[in-house]
Amino acid sequence: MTTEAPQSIPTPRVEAPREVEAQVFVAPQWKLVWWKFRKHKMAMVSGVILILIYLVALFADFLAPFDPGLTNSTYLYVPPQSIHADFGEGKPGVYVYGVTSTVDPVALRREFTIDPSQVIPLKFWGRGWEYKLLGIFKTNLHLFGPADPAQPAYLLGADRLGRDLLSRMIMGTRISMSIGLVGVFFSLVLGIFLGGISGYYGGSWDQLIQRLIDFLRSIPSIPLWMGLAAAMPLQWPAQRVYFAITVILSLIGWTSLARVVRGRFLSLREEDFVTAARLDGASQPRIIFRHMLPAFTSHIIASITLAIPGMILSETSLSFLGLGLREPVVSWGVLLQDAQDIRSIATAPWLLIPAIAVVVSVLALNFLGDGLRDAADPYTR
Amino acid sequence: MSHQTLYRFASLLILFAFLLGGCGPAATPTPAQEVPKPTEAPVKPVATEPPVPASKYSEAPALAEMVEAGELPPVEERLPANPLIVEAAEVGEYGGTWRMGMRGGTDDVSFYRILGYETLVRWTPAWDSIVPNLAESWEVSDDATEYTFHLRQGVKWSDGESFTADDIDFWFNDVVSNTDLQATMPAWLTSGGKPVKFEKVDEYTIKFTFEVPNGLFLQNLASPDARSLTNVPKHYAVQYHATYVDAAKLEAMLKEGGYTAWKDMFVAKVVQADGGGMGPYNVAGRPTLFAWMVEEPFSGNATQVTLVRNPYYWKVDQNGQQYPYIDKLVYGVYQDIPTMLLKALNGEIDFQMRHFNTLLNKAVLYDNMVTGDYHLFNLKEAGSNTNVIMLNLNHKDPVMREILQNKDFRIGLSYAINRQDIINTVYVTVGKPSQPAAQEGTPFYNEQLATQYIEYDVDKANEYLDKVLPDKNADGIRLRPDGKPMTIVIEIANAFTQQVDTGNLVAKYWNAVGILTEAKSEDRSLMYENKNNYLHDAYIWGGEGGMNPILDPRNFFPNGNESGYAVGWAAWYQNPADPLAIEPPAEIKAMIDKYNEVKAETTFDGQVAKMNELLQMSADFFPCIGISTVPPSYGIAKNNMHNVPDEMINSWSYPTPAPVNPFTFFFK
Amino acid sequence: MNTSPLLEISGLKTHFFLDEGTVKAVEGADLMVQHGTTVGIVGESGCGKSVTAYSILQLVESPGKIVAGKILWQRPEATGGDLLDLAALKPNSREIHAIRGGEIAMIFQEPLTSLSPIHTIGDQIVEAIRLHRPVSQEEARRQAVQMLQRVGIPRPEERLDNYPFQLSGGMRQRAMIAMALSCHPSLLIADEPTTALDVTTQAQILELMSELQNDFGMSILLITHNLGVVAEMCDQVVVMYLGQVVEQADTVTLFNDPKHPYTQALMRSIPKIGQRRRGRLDPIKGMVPDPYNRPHGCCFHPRCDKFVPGLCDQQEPPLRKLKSGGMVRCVLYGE
Amino acid sequence: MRSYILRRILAMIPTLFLASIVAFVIIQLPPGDFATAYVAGLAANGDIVSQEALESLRADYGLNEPVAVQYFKWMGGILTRGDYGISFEHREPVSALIWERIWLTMWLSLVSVLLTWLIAFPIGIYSAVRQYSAGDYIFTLIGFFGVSIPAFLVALVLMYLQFKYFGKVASGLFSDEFVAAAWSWARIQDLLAHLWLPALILGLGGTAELIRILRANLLDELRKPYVITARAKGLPEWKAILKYPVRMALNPFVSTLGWILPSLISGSIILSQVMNLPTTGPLLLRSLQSQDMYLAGSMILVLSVATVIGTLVSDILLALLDPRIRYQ
Repeated sequence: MTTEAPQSIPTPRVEAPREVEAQVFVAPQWKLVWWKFRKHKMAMVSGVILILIYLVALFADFLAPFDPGLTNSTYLYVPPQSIHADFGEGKPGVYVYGVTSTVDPVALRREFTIDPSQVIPLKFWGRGWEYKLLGIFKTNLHLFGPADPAQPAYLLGADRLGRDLLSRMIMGTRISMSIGLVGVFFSLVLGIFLGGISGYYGGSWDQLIQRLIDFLRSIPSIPLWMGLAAAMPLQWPAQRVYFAITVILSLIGWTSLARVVRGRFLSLREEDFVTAARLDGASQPRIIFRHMLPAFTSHIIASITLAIPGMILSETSLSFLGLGLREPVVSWGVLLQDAQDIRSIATAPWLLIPAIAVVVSVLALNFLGDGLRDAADPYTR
Repeated sequence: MSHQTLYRFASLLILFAFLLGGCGPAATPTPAQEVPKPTEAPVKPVATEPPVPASKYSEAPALAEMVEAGELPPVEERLPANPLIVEAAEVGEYGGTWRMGMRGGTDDVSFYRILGYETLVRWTPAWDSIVPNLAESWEVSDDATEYTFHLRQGVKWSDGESFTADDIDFWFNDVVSNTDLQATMPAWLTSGGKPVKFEKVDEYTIKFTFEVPNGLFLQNLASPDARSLTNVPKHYAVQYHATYVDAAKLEAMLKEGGYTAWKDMFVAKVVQADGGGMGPYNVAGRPTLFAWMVEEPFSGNATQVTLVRNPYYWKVDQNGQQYPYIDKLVYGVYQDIPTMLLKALNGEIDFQMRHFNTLLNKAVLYDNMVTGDYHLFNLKEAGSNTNVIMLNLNHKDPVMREILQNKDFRIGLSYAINRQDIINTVYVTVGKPSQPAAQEGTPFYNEQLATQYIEYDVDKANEYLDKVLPDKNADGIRLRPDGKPMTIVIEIANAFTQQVDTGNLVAKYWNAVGILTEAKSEDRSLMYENKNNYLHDAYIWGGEGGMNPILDPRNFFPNGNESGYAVGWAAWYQNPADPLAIEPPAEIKAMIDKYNEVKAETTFDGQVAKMNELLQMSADFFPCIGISTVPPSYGIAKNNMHNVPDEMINSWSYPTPAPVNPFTFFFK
Repeated sequence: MNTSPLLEISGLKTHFFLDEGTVKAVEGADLMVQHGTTVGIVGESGCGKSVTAYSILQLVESPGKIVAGKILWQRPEATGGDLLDLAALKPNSREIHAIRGGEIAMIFQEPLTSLSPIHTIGDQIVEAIRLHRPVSQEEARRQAVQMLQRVGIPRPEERLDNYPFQLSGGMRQRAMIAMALSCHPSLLIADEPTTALDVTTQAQILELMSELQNDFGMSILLITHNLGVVAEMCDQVVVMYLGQVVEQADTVTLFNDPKHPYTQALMRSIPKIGQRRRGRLDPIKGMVPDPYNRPHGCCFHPRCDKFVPGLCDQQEPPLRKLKSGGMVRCVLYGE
Repeated sequence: MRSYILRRILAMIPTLFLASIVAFVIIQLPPGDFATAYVAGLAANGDIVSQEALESLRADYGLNEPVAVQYFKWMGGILTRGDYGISFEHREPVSALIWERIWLTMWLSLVSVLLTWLIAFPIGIYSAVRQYSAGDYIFTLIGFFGVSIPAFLVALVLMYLQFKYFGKVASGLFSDEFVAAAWSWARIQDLLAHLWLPALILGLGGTAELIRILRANLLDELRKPYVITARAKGLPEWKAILKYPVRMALNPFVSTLGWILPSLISGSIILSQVMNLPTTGPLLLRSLQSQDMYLAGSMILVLSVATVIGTLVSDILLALLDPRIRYQ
């Protein structure tokens, strides 16, 4: 009975849960990623939160009840006004009480007392300040606001110039949530390009780029920012400065992405399907873009997600140093600039609320990135 | 120093005679003739100094112990024959530590304003006349060219060495005249472009001689300009001076200290020729004439600096107690304001009026007065405006230059600003709308200068602007003659929150009248670089010269590079050969001539009259736009600290609080 | 010699509970290992043979779980000699820790990845010895050297301080075996021990295992998809398909007279020496079905060429004992 | 191993050379120079400085010379005499200013790294071993929290709360009595007592990344066959995990030391500014603002060197931990 040649039934390496793969073979990659991603509950929740945050950013001016730049000298540092509701017949529905204020000439501030006789009704689909919805339609329709747009309602309080914090926070979502995207986009281009060269060609290219990364990482980033930010020409409008700052951020940010890309390239280079493509005579760009890049797109997406929070936080740090975005641009970092003195913390703690927005979005992005990363490589378990 | 500072103090002197008789805001000016004129400054000491028998002098217990132990000569021997008697409002007790906060780097002012103001003469606390200090008496020639000073005899440096005319001789010949240490003679030591001549008459007599009359010299001596004069102990300074140390030894010293030039070492160990710098506070036990001497010195790494009483301090109170009352000063070195503010709130700062006392912080300091056991005192600010918007009349772009130089354009912009709204929003209703001008109640008050074009009137604004830029594009933006939209970038130093806020509001108002305006806050050195080379469109800086425009006329005509609206014209005035110089139009030249007339006047009345003519010309020219009068600021003092006045003037020329004699402060 | 079986598995069911559904990786495994014998488990990839092996040692990881069945283990005299149901033990219990490595040892397919790359061979063997025996570090080391020598590793003293990546594939597997046998287990489970090796080394390793089996008097449960290895090594063979044992027989019987249609198909699908070279092999038709949707009735029926409609696809046939002593799960061999 | 270290050290040289150039260029980037900044600073005090004084200041410090000349003077001083130049603002040699601060910065960074590890390690292991469990979510949430809040804000709020409710102001790294004292055991204890809070705030910023790395690595390692081998040997579960996969996952952990240092140093700049810590941060910020060229340049250079050395140390440590690197 030993006449059979030792011939095997073709089979991959055996591991306990491998059995699942039999059917999973046929599913497309995105589906596999999705299946795995689903398991990370926190990432799922975060994904929903982020979609909401980006929707807020998209419809910010529709959601903001007041013009974020509108100052009001009678409501300097007015505390958040609480919402009351009374839906009886002839009743105002949802409303806030008005406040009366006096100036304390010694303490140099306004003192506020709630005036229950003054009822300021709020309503949905109210009219307010004019804006262009999605940059196209000129309108003054807002999700909610005081029924009479001239009456103030500061649901999250006001800042030192009497501007509505809620509106500013909503409007700030736009810049804060996009600064990361733009910055990451540049990091991505640089990171994939240089990381790809480093990982694919290896050798002296790899050495050179690795040294470059080492070098960039060894420079403390804050002096670098300070130097670059101060060097920006005066005549640049706020938008261009904003753009330039994202570029500055990405100048450092690309290194970590390049490392990821390089690592993936290094491991993929040895994979059979790449060898097969090479033996097939496929051109190098084809190997890289057709065969290798798709194999770790999910990794890249995960890395991007994880890079955005860093950018958001960098923006707040730059603002702290007075180097980031500046008024009248509204971003969370700019708003937090107001909160970062003892005076605000002691007497106007509501100015810290934008920090919650930062925390929530950064947390959500982190979890989302984690989920994506867990799911990025669907073929390992 | 710009040489105009020569003149700034003469008038200040007068001014405060009537200003500060009653500090209340309603104080009406007293007639100018009551004011002592600078050239009439007392020849004899003003303070009555009844001779006190030696036995009546007393000293701090710790010093008495040292005398007992034979470590120190008795107080009578340490004090000069005729110590300066400074009457304390309340006779104090010895003891205690005075805690303060300072910032690192160039914050020598924190020392200077508390203890470093020990010059030949000093301002009275009310800033209404000049009184003896290290000079016991002086004579001034009738043409104001010769100043002779008699030094207080027997004054000793804190190490017991005598302070004599030799020290001042060394200061003049080896410090301010040494080109290694000071490239050119400081402006206040020159007149008509010629440096002063110095002569040591005898051990205790010195003489300064000017070629051209200089009526402001005494006032300069009483101001921070002269702070190095009495701060160079020759016996100590020679060991760091290239002239007195042999080359090899100097080389070794430089090498050991890591210095590249001997100037650096001298500045670090002794003093900077112009008086600034940390030199006097960098070396423990450095000989000094100040009330306190350095114990733990300042350095770039210091987290605190301590100073202890100078046993040889040469002032006593009315009971013969040697000053200072307070044993020790402790300065915490803070990197940033929040910690300093928290220390203040927590009652860990005894008296301070720098760094954290911003208008914004007032509310939180006010709220914590009880827990911190301190109170606030008032500082009356000497400025001419909260914000001076300087449009660059020397703009490099010819189109912009022509527009900005058009007075109608500036008038239009001025009408476009809602000043009351800015006051209500940024300054919590304190102050009233005003252009940059001398404060009401001074002899320099010019109603037209202060109040022209300050109403908020958009129609008028458009009317004036239409005269200059009638065309608008589809977005309502006015177009320049070359068809480009009219844009203005207002630069603001980002450290000044209120000016940043004002700038943003101004930008909003100007946008509303069709001028595309952006307020740009930036690091102040960046702003300065742009301003110095007139690369800006406009910038905002606080208004100076509100109490005496003769001393600081920057906002009224282009006198120096702080006149940011016309740096090129100012450069021409300073030196027509300057590469930055631009020849000004006749109007400006007339103002420059007028100012030279002011300087040529030897009497204060004459100076005021000429200056008022100049101010009228300035009002007609309308060089820069202001917002509002300056609200008072404040400082904090612990409730157990006595002799702290409830109100002081706050100025640099009168280096608050030094003239109110911090050595008389005490704890009880 | 003890006549009761060393290991008896009956009705073992191990399922994996995944979000996508429940995978019944083992759905009725019955087998028996007698003292001193070698039993082979063969089957295609995904047939549940590895999971069965892992189940014995309670090594099935979450979300996998043994849901039914018994794994009766005859403990050696030294540890009481009683009969223990391993399936009832908790995966983290002290008993199972004592049995793992001590009474039942296991070796794996990839000796490189199955050995920690950053610990020396010696470290890993000594650890195994000291886990189960109260000996000193020195003594354990001495025993480890002895073990390495026994499995034919030259200069064992030196090798002890080497890292796995410094050894060749064959040497690594020898080291692995040395580690597994260091505590003289009664049963060695070998999970595809030679798959990753080249043919010559394979033969050496198999020979070594036979030798050691004789020396230590242990039983071997050999999991493989290689029928050649089975033929060479095993006394008994268990054929698994889709989580079920479909046939068990002694090796000679199985190869000469396979009963179950699956076994028969398996035999046809492998080349034999002497066959005409150009002759095509006869692969089993169809694909292994989706493990989430096991076919109703006999799970092999969609691929079976002896499929009886209305019978095979209706009810699952039980495992029946044959006169030859073997067992088969097929309606063709009813009563 | 020796040749490996040697190679790495050689590779450092161009990196450091580049770093020195960039350090110098950074300070040259903003318009103006120290003289401008100095004069603007005086102007904010009310003082007026004439154009001539400005020029003489420039002449004093050679600010009118070409940048390249200034660079080579500075570099030449460092390489030949260990002379880092003079701080314009402090009028003190740079070397007198920075070393104590760098020492404290390194302390702060080290304690932060340790705290980061202390927090990230158990959380990372737990959340990998119990992937997708409630504990996984809760602990990673806590771990990520630190990275989500800007450190300076946390510091400010904590300082205020400490003042408000405990009547204490956290400031500096030493109590008053130890500020000027010589180094002693008591002073070190005092330092640690002041250090932990800033170190914790700082460290929290790095935990998230570390947790993520550890978790991801451990998830990979947990699936490796050698873990099953370890279990099959009879190792108890926790021992099997700690000895094998955790030990493996530790390698990338160690290699993080290299990149965590620069981020900690950058982070500590702002934090030190807020919490008034005498580290390099505030001095660096200040010198950048005042364009105190040699001081800023030297500090950037020294910090760069420190991070490059940090990377080297972590690589060597990695080689010691991982025989696969060591034997190659």
